[in-house]
Amino acid sequence: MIDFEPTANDRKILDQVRQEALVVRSYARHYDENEHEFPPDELPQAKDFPNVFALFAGRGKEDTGMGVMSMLVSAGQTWGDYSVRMRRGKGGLGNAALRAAGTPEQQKKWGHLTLAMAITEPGCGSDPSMVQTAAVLDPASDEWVLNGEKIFVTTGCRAEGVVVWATLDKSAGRAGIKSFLVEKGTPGFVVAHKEKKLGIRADDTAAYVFRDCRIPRGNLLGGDESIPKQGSGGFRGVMKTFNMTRPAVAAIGLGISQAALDFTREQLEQAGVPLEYGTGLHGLSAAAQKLLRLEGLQEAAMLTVLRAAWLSDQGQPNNTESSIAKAKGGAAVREITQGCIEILGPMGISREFLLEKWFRDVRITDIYEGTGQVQRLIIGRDVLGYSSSELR
Amino acid sequence: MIDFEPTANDRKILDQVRQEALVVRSYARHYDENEHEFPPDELPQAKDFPNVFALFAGRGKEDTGMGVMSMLVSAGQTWGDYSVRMRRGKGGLGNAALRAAGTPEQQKKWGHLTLAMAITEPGCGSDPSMVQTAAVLDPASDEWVLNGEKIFVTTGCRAEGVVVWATLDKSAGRAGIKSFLVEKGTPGFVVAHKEKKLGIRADDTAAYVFRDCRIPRGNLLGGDESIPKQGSGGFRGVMKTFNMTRPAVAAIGLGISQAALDFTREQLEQAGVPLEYGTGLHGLSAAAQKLLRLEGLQEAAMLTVLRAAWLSDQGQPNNTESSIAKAKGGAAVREITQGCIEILGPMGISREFLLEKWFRDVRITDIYEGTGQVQRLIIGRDVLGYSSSELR
Amino acid sequence: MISFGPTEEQEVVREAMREFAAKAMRPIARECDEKSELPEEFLQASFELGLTTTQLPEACGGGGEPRSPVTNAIVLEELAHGDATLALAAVAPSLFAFAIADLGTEEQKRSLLPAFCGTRPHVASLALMEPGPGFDVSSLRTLAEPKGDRFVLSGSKRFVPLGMRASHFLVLARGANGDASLGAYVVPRDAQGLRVVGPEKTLGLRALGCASLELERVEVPAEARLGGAGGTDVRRLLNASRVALAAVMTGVSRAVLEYAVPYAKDRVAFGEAIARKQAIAFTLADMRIETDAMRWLAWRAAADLEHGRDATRSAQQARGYAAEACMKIADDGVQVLGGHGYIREHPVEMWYRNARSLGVLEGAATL
Amino acid sequence: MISFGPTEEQEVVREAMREFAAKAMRPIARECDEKSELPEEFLQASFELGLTTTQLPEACGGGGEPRSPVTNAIVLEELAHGDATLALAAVAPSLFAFAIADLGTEEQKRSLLPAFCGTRPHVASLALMEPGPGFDVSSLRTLAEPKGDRFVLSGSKRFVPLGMRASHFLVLARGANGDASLGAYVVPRDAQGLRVVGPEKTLGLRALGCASLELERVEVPAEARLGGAGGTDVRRLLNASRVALAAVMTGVSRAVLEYAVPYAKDRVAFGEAIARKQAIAFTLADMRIETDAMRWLAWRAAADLEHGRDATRSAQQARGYAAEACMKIADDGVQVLGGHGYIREHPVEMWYRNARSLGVLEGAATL
Repeated sequence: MIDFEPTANDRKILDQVRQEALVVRSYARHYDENEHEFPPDELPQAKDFPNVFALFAGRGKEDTGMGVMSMLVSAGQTWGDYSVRMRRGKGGLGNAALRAAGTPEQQKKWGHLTLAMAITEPGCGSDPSMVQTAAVLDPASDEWVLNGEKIFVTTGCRAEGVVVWATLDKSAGRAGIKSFLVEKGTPGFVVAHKEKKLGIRADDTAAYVFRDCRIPRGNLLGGDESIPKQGSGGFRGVMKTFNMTRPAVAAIGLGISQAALDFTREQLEQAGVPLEYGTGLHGLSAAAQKLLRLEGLQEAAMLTVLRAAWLSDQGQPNNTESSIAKAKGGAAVREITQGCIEILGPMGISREFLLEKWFRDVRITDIYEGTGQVQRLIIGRDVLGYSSSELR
Repeated sequence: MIDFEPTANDRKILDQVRQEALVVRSYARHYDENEHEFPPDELPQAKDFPNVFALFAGRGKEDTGMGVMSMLVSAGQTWGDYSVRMRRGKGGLGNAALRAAGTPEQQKKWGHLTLAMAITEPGCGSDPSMVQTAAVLDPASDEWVLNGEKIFVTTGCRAEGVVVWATLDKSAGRAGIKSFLVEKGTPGFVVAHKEKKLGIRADDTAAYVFRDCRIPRGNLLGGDESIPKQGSGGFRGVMKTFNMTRPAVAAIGLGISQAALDFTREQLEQAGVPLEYGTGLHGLSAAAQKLLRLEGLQEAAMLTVLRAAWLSDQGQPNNTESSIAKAKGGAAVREITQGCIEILGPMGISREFLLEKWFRDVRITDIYEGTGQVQRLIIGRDVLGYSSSELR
Repeated sequence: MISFGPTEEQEVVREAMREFAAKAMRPIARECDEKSELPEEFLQASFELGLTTTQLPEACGGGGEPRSPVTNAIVLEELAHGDATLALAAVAPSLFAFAIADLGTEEQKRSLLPAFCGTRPHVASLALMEPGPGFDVSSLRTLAEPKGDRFVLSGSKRFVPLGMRASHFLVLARGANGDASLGAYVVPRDAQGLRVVGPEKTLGLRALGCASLELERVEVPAEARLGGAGGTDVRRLLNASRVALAAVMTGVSRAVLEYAVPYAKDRVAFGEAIARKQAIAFTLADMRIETDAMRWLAWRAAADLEHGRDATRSAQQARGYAAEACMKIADDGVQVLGGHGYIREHPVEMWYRNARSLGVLEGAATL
Repeated sequence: MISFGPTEEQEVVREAMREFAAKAMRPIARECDEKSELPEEFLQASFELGLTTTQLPEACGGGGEPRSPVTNAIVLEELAHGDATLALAAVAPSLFAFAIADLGTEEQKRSLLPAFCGTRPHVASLALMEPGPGFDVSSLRTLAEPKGDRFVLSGSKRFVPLGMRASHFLVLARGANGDASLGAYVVPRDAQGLRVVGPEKTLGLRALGCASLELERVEVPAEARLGGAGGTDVRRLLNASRVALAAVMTGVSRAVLEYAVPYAKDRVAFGEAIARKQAIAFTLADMRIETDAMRWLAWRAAADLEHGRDATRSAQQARGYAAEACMKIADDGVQVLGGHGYIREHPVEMWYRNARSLGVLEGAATL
């Protein structure tokens, strides 16, 4: 049955997440202003808080699905801060890739490590099929030899290993792309530097260099070394990962824009500006009308995220819906945070408050995991029934 | 010196135009509701009004240039109505083409006729280089034989003749396109019907059919029958026309959107809504802020129009600026008329008032003479230094 | 529990409505618009869908099915996909009937509802809007003064859907002398002092047969007030109407998208289908994105109504968002079709007028 | 007469400023931002451009050239094309000095202007903004109570440009007890009861060295009021400042466009330069369209100032339009660069912060 109210069990979890977020916030500015530092894996207050994931025990069929819940939890956490967590969950994007594309043995062997995912290269932006990093098999030693550069590797500094996209045969295009697992410390694997960014400064985003980096033959995820003649078999395998991450990335951004909206509403209410729903718009001030409009935009974007997650909870395909969530979320959070600063005026740009930080942090949403443009290509192809060669 | 104030001489003309516009308005609704009728070439009140063009005598170098003035006059006229005029000026788009591309003899021979211009075809939209209408020379009779269809021919019903774009050689693309003059009544030249439209219903927009329509060899404008090997010589000739018409089309639309703004402001003022400039925005109602914003948008768009016209007054190239004016104007008038209806609410959609008509009439602005998309191609090529093959 | 899953029954209804819209609405929509006329046969056919009757109490001759605002939202999207004007005509009576059923006194139900449960369509309508700039619910000028055991209604109403055929009007009015509370009053068409004028000429929704009402000291008994002399919270009524409008605008938006897609794939310019140009393809992608978003917002507000939660916020968000998005989609639809978007041979021209009209019904949905 | 033609002199000035911006501003902008520091050498160098001095009266040691707001708008676009923060730093003193020169009493000119005409940069600044949500000029809370032949100023000011170095502040305040009229008051830095706090930490414009002022019953003589005890119309002052901001935002927008173009032509994705994709190319085309529109609006308002016409409407339109367009252009600039728009190796991320900051200086320019 169609409904959008969390159950009591859902709320228990979300309330807990909110409690942690309120604590986390008190650390947000420090790690923004001191970007060379990394937030701790666990905050001192952690002892006073049960682990959120414990609360997931004892949920029933009448409770909201795990996919949808994970979106609400992600948004709830970034409502506190993008980077700081009460407890840093193990695992990064690479772990998702390992689960999606790795063999059971590989999952067993590396599942316990925090794995980053290295896709983007200086030359290829958000077009994964342009990967230049090459993997060449050395039959003598039965090793892969990797050479290439990767940028914008999330949690790249602290990860214990990385899933790297590399090509076995550039001429084969997407079909030649495979993902390989490289552990930190492997000779020839250099973590170049932590990027200096507009926002999410406490986050680690690394650049990697692979120079004749040798890894065992068994480190090719999935183990399939063949290059499918047509289509992009291996590529599809690694692309799977994105179906889960696109809505998550949107949810992460929407947690931040929600924080901006709540702060703005609170400030206007304290200033005695009427912000009622239900009365006609002509009774409202320009600032109030703008805030209500942005609150609606926030809801709209969040619903597209929940829809994509709900489909995956149902085991239904959600490739287009994942791109809808990512495209809508990426655009909405820009408009919302820009608009909140507009509404509050000069105080909105002061670093006395977190609003200006949220404005910076959230801007990554429409860029990583595929820009809004890339998402629109995917949606457009679906709407038009076009192949990727027909709409580029 | 940079300034934007009309001189006393300028004002004399613009005031006169405004006086006529006020009269013209009283006819606007009638010809909208009775689209089969054509407004008269001269209104009964015309006798009380001197001919505007008489006022152009005795202007000096210190007065605003003719190009800029003609934009202000066009906007001033459509502030009254898109189609109805105190006196219908002779001449249509085709006359501009004749002046731009015709030989002196041709100008002498046909200059006195009202000439429409037939470019668009059912299959080619706003891409003139796709013209399918063919012109074949019959050496026996020394005549051109035309075959093809044209749509959206402005003033197509009442024109006494038409300048038709046709190709001598489809394989030659743009280079093969020439313009021909065909007089009404020529056998094989059929005026199919007057289109039924969203707006500008009093306007005549015809569809033409040419079936083995024979015209004298001398009716090729400019007389040059050769097909330039490369580039698009003949095509450029006919394209010239557009540099003058794009800003004019934008001005025509902006006259209508100005009418919508003035009506909306007047209504809000009568209702006692404060609409002051200079006070901060937080003092304003949502409706007031929206109106002020749209008034700014109107000024911005009109300035891009005047800029394009001013350049042509200076004899400077204005191809990009003409597209800027057309693109900006076309988008602005949509937003402004849609917004005015929003501000006034339900009364905005009542046919008791002209606002809903302005909303319909003005929508043509971003479509004819090249859609906003086509204009952005032109601007984009200029900004990027790309050829038409590099950016398509 | 958060779920986007319609019930099987809702799926069935959706299919049926989709078929009705395609067969009985889309084909006649243009002619209805050009003639500003609503064919009797259509009213009869849409009546036979049972949109109103099935959800009215058995005691009054109805089907006694539970009211489901979510199902109604699904229905309205499909009907509006056929044609927004005809969709509003089909449900206008239910706005009145459901208001009586949900908020009316037993006496009001007994006296007014059976008429909707006959074999022929019965029309009664909601009279909310008023003349003048910037109308919205916060600025109602129609007054209801108590006078002994009666109310005296004075004011003007506009854009009353199907008003030319309605037997009764549910007139929204403010209390007089200082009492700003909103009330709804049942006024029979033949009431003393009521003038029904029209049909009103409008930009879009031309076949809706909207009427203006002029109320000159129209006296009605205290029992004519919805919920009885004491009144009731009419916001529920307004919220239901807002959700309905949001669902209608979702249907219009989907119609534009589904019409523009094949057009853009057929239409060749500069050597290839215009759909292969990013400027066009991305516009179509955005139509899909926004149509999804509109639908979920409408469903969420409908779910609030269905579970008796306050829908004031969610209903306003649904309508406000839909109005802005639907206007943009219709506008972009015209642009994608270019010249063909401007002529009446294609429905997009009509949808452009309807979208702008829908967005200001009941007052600006967004500013 | 309507003309877009700069004078030859204006063309010469534009060229000089363009060169200064490219040589002395763009190269140091990033470091100034990272360190939140304004180098002395830059203040000296920009002072030597004579932006302030040349247009001050000869009697006070100035160049005596006629004030030309249009020329100043042209200058500011070019300087901001180099860097917005440094451009504002370069002209902040002139906002103060020109206010005195245009609206001040003879005595005020004699006592305050010579300092600007020396050989070293002299800094004095305008104190307009205040803490709290939704600040704008309609809501000034700083009060000026008359007390005998003096005024007593109380309140807080924020974001006073170059405030940490200023010798004097021109403080805007409302009259006390019911007199809502705005006045501007010259307050020396060492005034009793004035606390200068800072530099303020901000999103963008980090090197501007903005200060907060806390005024606790600061007493100034009646003659300290701009225009004398009777005051003057400070709107001219605000209008001039709005035009300046519009010109600065035009420069920032042009900088984004001119940076994004070569990037998009070099950057290859999906087999070709991203600039060849309509989505990117049309975005760049829109940047060009809007940058033009912003400039003409700024010029038009400047022309109103120059000819002594009321610029209240044109100045607000120029600033409001520029704020919205500049924000969008900077936002699109980040998007065109993608990941590179988010890292500090490219100036676009700084321009994004500066654009958002510029748009709310003096209060929201658009809502």
